[in-house]
Amino acid sequence: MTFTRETDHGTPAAINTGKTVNVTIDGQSVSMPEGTSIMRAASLIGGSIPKLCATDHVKSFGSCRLCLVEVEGRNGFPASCTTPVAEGMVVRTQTERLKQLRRGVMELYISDHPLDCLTCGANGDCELQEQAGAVGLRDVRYGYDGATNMGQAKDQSNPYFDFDPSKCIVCSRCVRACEDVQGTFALTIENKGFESKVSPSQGEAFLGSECVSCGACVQACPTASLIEKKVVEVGTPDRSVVTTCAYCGVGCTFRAEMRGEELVRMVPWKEGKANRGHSCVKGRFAWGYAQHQDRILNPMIRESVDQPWREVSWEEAIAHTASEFRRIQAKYGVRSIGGITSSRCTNEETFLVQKLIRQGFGNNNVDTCARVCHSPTGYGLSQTFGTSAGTQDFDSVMQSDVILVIGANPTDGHPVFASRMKQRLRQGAKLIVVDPRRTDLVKSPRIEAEHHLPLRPGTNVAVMTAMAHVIVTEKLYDEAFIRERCDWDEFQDWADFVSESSRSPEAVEPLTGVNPQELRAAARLYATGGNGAIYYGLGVTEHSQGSSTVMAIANLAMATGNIGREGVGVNPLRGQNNVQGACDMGSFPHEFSGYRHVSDDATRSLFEKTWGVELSAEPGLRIPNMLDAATDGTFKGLFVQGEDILQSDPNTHHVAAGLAAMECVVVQDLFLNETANYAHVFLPGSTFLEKDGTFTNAERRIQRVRKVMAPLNGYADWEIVQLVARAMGLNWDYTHPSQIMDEIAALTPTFTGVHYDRLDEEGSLQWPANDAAPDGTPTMHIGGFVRGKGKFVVTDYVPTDEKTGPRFPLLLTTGRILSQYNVGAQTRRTDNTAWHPEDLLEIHPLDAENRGIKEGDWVSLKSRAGETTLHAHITERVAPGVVYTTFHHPDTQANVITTDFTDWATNCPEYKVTAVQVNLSNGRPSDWQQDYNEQARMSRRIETEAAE
Amino acid sequence: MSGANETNKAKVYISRDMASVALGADDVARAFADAGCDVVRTGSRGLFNIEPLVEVETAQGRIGYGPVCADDVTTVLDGSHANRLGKVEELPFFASQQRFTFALCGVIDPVSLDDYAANGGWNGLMLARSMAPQQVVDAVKASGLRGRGGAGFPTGIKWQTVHDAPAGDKYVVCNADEGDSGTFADRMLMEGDPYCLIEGMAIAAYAVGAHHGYIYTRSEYPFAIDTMKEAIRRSAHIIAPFTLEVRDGAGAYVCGEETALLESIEGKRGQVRAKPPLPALEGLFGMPTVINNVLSIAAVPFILSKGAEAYANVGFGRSRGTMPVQIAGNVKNGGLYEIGFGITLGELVMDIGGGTESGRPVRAVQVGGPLGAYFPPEMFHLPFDYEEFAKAGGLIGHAGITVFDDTVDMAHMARFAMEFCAAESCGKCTPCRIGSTRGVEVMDRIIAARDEQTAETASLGGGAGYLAKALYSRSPSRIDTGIEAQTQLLRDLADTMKFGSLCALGGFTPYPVLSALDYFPEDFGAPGTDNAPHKEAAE
Amino acid sequence: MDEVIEAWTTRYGATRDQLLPMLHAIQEEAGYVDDALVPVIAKALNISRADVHGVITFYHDFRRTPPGKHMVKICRAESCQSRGGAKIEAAAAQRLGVAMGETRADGQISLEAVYCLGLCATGPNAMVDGRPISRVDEKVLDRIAQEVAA
Amino acid sequence: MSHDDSEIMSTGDRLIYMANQIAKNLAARGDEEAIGITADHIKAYWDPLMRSRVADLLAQRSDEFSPIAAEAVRRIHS
Repeated sequence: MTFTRETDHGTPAAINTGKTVNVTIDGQSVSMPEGTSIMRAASLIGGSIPKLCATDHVKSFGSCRLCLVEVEGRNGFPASCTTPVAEGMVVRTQTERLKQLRRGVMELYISDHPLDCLTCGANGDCELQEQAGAVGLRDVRYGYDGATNMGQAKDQSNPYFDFDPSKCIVCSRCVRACEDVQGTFALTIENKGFESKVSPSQGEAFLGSECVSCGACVQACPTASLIEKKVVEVGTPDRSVVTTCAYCGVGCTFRAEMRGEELVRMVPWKEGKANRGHSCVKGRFAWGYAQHQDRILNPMIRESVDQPWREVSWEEAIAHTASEFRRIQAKYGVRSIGGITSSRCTNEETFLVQKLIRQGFGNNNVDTCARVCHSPTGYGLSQTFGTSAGTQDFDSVMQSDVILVIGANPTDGHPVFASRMKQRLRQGAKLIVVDPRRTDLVKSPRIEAEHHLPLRPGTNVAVMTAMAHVIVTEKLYDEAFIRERCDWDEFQDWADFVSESSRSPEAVEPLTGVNPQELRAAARLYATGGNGAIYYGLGVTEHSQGSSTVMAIANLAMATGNIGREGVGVNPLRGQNNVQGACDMGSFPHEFSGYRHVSDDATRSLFEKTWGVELSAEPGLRIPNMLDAATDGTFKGLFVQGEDILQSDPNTHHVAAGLAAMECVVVQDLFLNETANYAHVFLPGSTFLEKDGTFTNAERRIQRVRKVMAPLNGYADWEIVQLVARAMGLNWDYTHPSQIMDEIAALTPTFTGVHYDRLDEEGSLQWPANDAAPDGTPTMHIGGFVRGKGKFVVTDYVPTDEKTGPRFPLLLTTGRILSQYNVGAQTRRTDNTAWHPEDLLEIHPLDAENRGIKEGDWVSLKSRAGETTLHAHITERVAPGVVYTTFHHPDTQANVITTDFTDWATNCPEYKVTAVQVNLSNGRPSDWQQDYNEQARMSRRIETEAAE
Repeated sequence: MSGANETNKAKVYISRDMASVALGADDVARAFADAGCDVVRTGSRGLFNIEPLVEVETAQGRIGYGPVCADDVTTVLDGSHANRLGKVEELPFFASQQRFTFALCGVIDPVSLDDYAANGGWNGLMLARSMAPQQVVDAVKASGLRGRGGAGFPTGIKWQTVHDAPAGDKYVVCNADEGDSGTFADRMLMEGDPYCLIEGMAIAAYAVGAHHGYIYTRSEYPFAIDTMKEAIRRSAHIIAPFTLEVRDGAGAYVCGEETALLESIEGKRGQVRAKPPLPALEGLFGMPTVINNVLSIAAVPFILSKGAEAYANVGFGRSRGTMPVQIAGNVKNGGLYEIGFGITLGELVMDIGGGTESGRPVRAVQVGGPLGAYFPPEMFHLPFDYEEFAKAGGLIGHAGITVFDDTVDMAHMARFAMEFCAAESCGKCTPCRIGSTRGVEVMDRIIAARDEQTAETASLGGGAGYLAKALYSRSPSRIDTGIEAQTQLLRDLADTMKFGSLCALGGFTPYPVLSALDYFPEDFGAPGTDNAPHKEAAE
Repeated sequence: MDEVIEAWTTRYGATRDQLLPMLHAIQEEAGYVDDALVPVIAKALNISRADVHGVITFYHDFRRTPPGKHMVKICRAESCQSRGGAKIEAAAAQRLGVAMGETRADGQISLEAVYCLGLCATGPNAMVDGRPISRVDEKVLDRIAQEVAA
Repeated sequence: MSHDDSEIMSTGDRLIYMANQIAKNLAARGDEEAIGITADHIKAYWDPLMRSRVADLLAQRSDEFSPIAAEAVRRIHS
């Protein structure tokens, strides 16, 4: 329940039919869109009809009967929530007769409701309390000795909210929220009549049910029946600030509701254009890490990594950092140091880090964690369409007829967008899933994929090219679109290439393991099923042919004309909250912000003029190259902001060896992460709650992050980068992130119209936002491609060098789970561990049986790169010969297994294909794990020295 | 008396209707079969005090004997049985009826296609299929047929709406949930003349362009379910390409409400849907759906084969055609009496029904099932007509009449009305979910006060101590459990339920409660109030 | 029981509207629907456990516990009340040694109220193991008691 | 570190492997075009040190380069 609620109009806006009707409400005549409920119409003109079961968050239900009105010419008292306005209708909403009926209904409600308002968690924030006052209930003549639903046990199983059936008025808003908004169907009403009761799954505790703890039901509940534990603990909030979530790339906007400086709860913001008032467990509840005692609040330095940390003042730490970097450059050359930007910090902070490196360090050795997730998207889409970002906005899925999801598990990785997609699927859109695993989207309550292509990991290009083969050979392509929007000759070459018999579904079946008929049917459906939209994730990019798959996807979209309007497009589901922003801001070593190559003289001179320094025209080092150079002794200094490459990057040995070879590693983060084990300077960072800035989500939507509390560590991250820059002699004097965004706008053609006042006014803007598109660009490539003509790129299947064999017979692929996030640094420090306390190895019953493995056994997981141990989970979600795990927990070190093979164009690591062997183990951590844990323990010691 | 001689096999007709079986018809049938007779099992004729009935085929036609028991075989076959009735259709109870819908019920073997065809069966369907669908709709409109389930909505208009909806998946649904006490016409028809209902469904489907139909039958009617399934199986080729299936109810009275019924077919909890949208536009699986009661659909074959005027000529005011009235409860001649609208309540109860079976005077009559009003004999002048009953503060409903003699306690019947609503409420809307339970409690207090028992109400937290004062406005002692206060509370609750409820279950429960209170105030301990009937118009 | 569900969906399809017919079939076979079957049913029809549980608990007919060996139903509706139904209901409970709506401790008999069997001119009525019995009086109750004792 | 080091590529090995991998993935576009695109790719994305290093490697270990990769590296430094 939110306190200063945004006005709740009671029913969602009607579907726009363009027609309006004239209606008179309480003497005021007004014209309303056709289909609008009387309740919403009255609310829109400032009236207020009592309501309890209606909220504009879900469809109207008509059960509480408080909102009855009188309509001239109709007998009886229709419910205003379920009665649409009609031409010439005359409505009265406040007659004596209605007041009498409403009091009658309220008297019944309160005859079965506890009367402990003064000590209730929702006191002052409860719609039942409010409506009882509004209708003027003064007496409950039914007494309190009759049948009652009071006195039932409270369910406190969920770590974030309580469920008290005694305070439930059975309005079913929670059931409808779980059904319409989230699409999990975990709730129902049990029994009937007076005994009706809200029931998770089979009348069990919330935690044990299918509930994914998205909080939509808590938000929908009008009473204290479903209420956040924190509200019960500290009382109702007194102010709210709209900000953007710092977890995944969906970019949900929330109202951070505060009591003074204390965050009470995060409630999804209805006006949020990415999440439309919905949330998931992470954004909604898992923000406790911000105040977790693991937060490092004081800067620390040390001469060498085997010494304990020494706490020092900010001045000393900053000065030490600057002098070390200068010393290293003097000794080993200008290119001997570099930096890594964070995909979790703001656009402004990322821009400053790459500015520090280019202006301060004087080289282009800057990279970002996008390297290890969607760098192939950047390369592939810029080659084919001319821009490195998704083509649609999230709303577009509601216009899709066919949805193809390849290499993505949205219900875990992008849950709020997955709910929108499931809404559309329930409306009848058809789904194709291309994934080695039977993800939830393949089949889960009320939705089922039309086609599931369970391909062998690493054969994406073969499957996509085979689909292209079907589309071309069966003439299902959109010739008019191709001739108008692409180069016909290039298409011909591509068409000839894909038509070759060796690329038919039948020919590639031995490689992919995908049934040819299913593949043909899927291709036909995508080509001819109406608006076709492709959504893909790391399952496409994290391969040795990641870039080729992205281009193959783009080819399919162009061939079938599925580009440049609502409901279609090629949509990368980018992992982190600001990975899109990090790429936009020029975090890659070869380009400035806005994807302009460093060798582009015009662009470079613009930056040189603005920054007053000569800039290098040569691309810098990527992360893997930095680590190589470090082990070769030519790369000695690294500045890492908000990244944990030791845990998130592949081939942990290689990363550790590189870091160990450096002379000054500076880590700026919230906690002592794994990379900090090899750091010499630790600069404590700030959370998204403690600073202003912007994030850019997966649909290119730039949204404001607003400071709700003072940073525990004293500085916002951008201030820290400015301190380092000043210490290195740069004349930065930003006083507010809006100035940084103004500089970005001045330097970046796609951002010229992006300024904080516009963002506050519009709520958010999707770049490009400039003179050509003042209000931003929801859908790209309308009428023409950014590069002019869409480019068909021939993509040949080249099998990965990572081969299974007798030593390593199984294929490991990795991924993500709903309750944990990326390396788990944040979510492991919240109550989300209730759902996923440890990484598990999913293994097919057949493979488990052959190895004598039972559910929950300790197993060893070994590849040619390394070994680790974790518990096994036997499931048919994975195919025989394929095993799966997540990389959220450092103690399993999943990335010690992943190898050093990467995407041919961008060095994006091949996380998704690793040849492994799995054996029963006694649970003793592998040698590597033991050495690692020992080193980590030693390196985390902190000598607390009285700060001078 | 020319009884059948012993040598050639005697042909006898014995009912297999659930009511007949409950009275022992199976044992009688077995006895006649053991005696070598050719036993034909039919539906029930519909007069239950002559069952088990045996009709013997003779040169002069079928001679009926009833009630008969298993060891009366010989006296029946030789014609000497004391309960010889002669031709059953000539008995006054049957002769005065106008059996348009129930013409073949009790006459033919229910699942014999030959019997049905021989008696004009399928003519309505053949005729309909020879006309344009719109013409079929027009015929139903011209007949003046109105919903026999209780709402009385003109059937033709409902069909027109579905007919006009864009082509695509459309459905015809038959509401055979018949949960009202005192009603059994749907059951009798499904068990006695299933092809009539099937033919009606096929005509409806043709008229509106539906491909598939459902018959939703309550689980308390196992005989009707089995007979309908067998009849559908046998007649599938006749009604093709239209296909039909039976869906069993599961013990929820509220699924007699059309939208709860649709939710139930869709595999969901039988919760009532808000309207709009109307089922005719967005019904089963969200598609345009015709949903009508058994009797409404079963009247259609007659309308097509005999002509709309023949149907419309009978009736009273805006209620055209016949209504199969069900006379039940404490009544001598209980059974099914199909007659044109307009006959008075008194004629039905006293002349045709013959007054009470107990011999005691009739004190009250409930018309329209558990949600219908109670009428005293003073109201026996009421003609059987939708509008007339509505004006009198009652309703015809599914035309079930339940007769009570003077031993009835109307306060207990009012309490039962609330108890029934509480037991069957779907729980969705507040007035019904909470109101029905509170209604029982209020009636308990009134009955207790009436019987001078001191109604001790549990006080909250005991006695007049600190807590009772602290609760002040809500302390139990403030609640007046006297008869005037509780009766006023009952009226207020009835008002909230009647005008606040989402559907007729909560909405009509006040009819029996207030009619009992108004016509029989003495049972409610009211100090000599006049018993003017409650005048407010029904919704 | 999983085979019954499997056979059902292969024969009638796995759409959600098959839930009630399937529950009737399961109850026909086992006498009740065990909670452990709910996940199997949900998976077969691709709906959630809550969907199935909500339906089972809504409809009076579906039982979650085994029924008595014999099922005796007594009609409680108005027509039967007008013909002495209330007295017969009390007598039956006393004669069969089980409270209305309960199953006797030894599992022999379940006694339930039913609101109308459609035999409204010949009450009081009862249904014993699916067989309708009209004009129930003390003598008939004795006969029923003997029958359900076996 | 307690595992055999032979499994990881040295920097030199990795540069050769990367060059060959780029060439292999562009081969389908025809030799001439593949050589051109591979060269442009290395110029656009490899820092100067890596570019000079790969040229030296071509000189010492030319047999480990695929024909397209070898020609592309030669073209960068011509």
